[in-house]
Amino acid sequence: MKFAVLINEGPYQHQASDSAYLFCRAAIAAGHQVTRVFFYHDGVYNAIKFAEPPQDDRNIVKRWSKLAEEHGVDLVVCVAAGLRRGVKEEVLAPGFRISGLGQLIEAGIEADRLVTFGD
Amino acid sequence: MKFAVLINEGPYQHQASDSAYLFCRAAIAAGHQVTRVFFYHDGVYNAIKFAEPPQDDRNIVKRWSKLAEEHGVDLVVCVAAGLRRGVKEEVLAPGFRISGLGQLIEAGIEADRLVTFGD
Amino acid sequence: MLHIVNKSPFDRPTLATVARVAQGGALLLIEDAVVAATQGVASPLAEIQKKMPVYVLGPDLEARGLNERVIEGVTVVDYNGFVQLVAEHRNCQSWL
Amino acid sequence: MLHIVNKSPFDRPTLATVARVAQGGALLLIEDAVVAATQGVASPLAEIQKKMPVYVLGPDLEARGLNERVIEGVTVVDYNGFVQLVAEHRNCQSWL
Amino acid sequence: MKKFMFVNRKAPYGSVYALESLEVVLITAAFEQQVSVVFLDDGVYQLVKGGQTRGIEMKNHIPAYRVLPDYDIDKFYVERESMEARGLTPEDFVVDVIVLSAAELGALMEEQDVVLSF
Amino acid sequence: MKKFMFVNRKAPYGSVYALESLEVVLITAAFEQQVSVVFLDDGVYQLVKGGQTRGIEMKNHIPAYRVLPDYDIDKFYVERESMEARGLTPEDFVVDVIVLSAAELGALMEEQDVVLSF
Repeated sequence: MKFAVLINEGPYQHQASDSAYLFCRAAIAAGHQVTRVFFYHDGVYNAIKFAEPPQDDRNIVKRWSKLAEEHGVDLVVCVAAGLRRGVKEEVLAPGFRISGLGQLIEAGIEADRLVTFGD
Repeated sequence: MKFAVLINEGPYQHQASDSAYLFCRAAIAAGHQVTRVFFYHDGVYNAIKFAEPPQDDRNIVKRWSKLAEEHGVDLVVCVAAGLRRGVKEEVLAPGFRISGLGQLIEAGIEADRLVTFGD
Repeated sequence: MLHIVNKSPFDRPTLATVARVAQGGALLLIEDAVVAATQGVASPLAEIQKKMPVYVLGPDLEARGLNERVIEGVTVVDYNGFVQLVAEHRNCQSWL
Repeated sequence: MLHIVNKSPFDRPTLATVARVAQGGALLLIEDAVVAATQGVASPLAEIQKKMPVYVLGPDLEARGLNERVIEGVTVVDYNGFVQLVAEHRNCQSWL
Repeated sequence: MKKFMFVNRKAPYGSVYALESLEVVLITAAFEQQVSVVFLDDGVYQLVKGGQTRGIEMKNHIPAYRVLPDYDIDKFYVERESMEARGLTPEDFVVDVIVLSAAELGALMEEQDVVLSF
Repeated sequence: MKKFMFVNRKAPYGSVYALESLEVVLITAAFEQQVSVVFLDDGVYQLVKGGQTRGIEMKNHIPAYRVLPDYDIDKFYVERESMEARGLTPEDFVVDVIVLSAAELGALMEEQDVVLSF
């Protein structure tokens, strides 16, 4: 089955990005496909490459980059939400790309299920 | 009177930074001093220089920079919260500086009032 | 003590907590909390009004189109009034 | 429809809204919402259980030290079970 | 064609969800899907007319709902209980709304393919 | 010396406030102020012992409360009503707490110089 995911909150402040990541990993392990993760609202902050959490904590940004690299998940940062908040090409971690809200609607049309994670 | 302010949320997602800014401006206009604004939790995102909101919207980051420039308000971004979220020197807008949580406690000790804005 | 609340009583238990805990001083409603001071809304505000004066931030009421619905006994202030309330009280607590 | 709730019933009205609106399917409690499925907590969950099966995410219960307090009639699932629930239902709604 | 539903449960201005939800709905217009927009809980405050945002220095985005019918997005649903608990009536809103009971809204939600919640 | 009070009203892990509040309290220890830490509403869940965070891949920060008394931070207050509504007792917590009524907590709050809420 094809899953798409929407993330509405940044890393750490809320559990949304953690829950979404663990959901995606479990979906892939179960043989499903995660076609796209769309980052909206504060979710765009998940893409900031400068993040450097304490050694004994999870690195949320790197985890997403790795998922993109290993499983071809398309990580899309909303351009409008990103501009408003200063998340642009200059700060983007590997595996993320910036595009329009249309990519969210397209994901909703093409995937079998769209699951939202937020506050 | 000396005011210090704590901001716990990023720009746009929550009204916290807006309310805090309008409070600071009113305090300064009334002849008070705003000694320090401390940015904690997602509040650290208020310091990202790349922010580019739509032309017809307020520019929250620039507003803070201007307040620092014109009224000597000390804008302090928490180093630990910033590292976790990727808000480091590389992305810092003018007028902001990065320092430790001790600056928050110090502000609480030295100011007559500490007012918190958050979610 | 100045108690500052920024959340709608429909969305968070904050105002109910203030009604239970706060012993005196004053209450200021800002941001989404301003809806608590409007007509036809049942909230713990009436209970709080027995203990302390209640203020509401005008600019937040106006933004939400609710400025003509303010209930009796609540004083509308602007940001200048907000600053004055903080200065007048020995301490303050933002109920996040 | 799979209804997904992530907020504590003490902190948000979400679960009460689901009890009012949701007509069937299933409910999954994740993140802070897991507290609704623990003993001694009064919440709209009992009402929802009359309409649909209720699941709770085990890893979130364990993180909060609440896994031994789950009330009867609620099924604990892991992330794999979360994925299965989404796949089994024709559509889903995260009640943010 | 899929059925998209947008669910708004948060008050405007206190957070950005109301504004950024509207931006998604506007984009959806271009995809020619079946769209419905729902307001319940504090989301009903998103439709209240007469707001003046000058004092908080934000943009007033609520009148933008009025342009949506030009793009064939005209199904605005408001849950009755949420509206009444806030002392509001359909006359208070910037657009024409369809008032539904909680059960009717729940049934409508079941029919959707994609439900997005902000 | 000033009286600092930290007020915790949110559950742990669902958001970062519990962890980052603890980090502030730890720093405050170095400033030799009078510190009290309060838990009410869902904040009381921050003290529940026995949590295992491996399944959500986060760090379990709750045991760190146990080190605070070594830095003379040992006033942990829990509001009775919040605790009881959640089916919890003082035996469920990682540290020794002082249980207060809402009125007692309100009176204690009035005495403070700085109240920080997370």
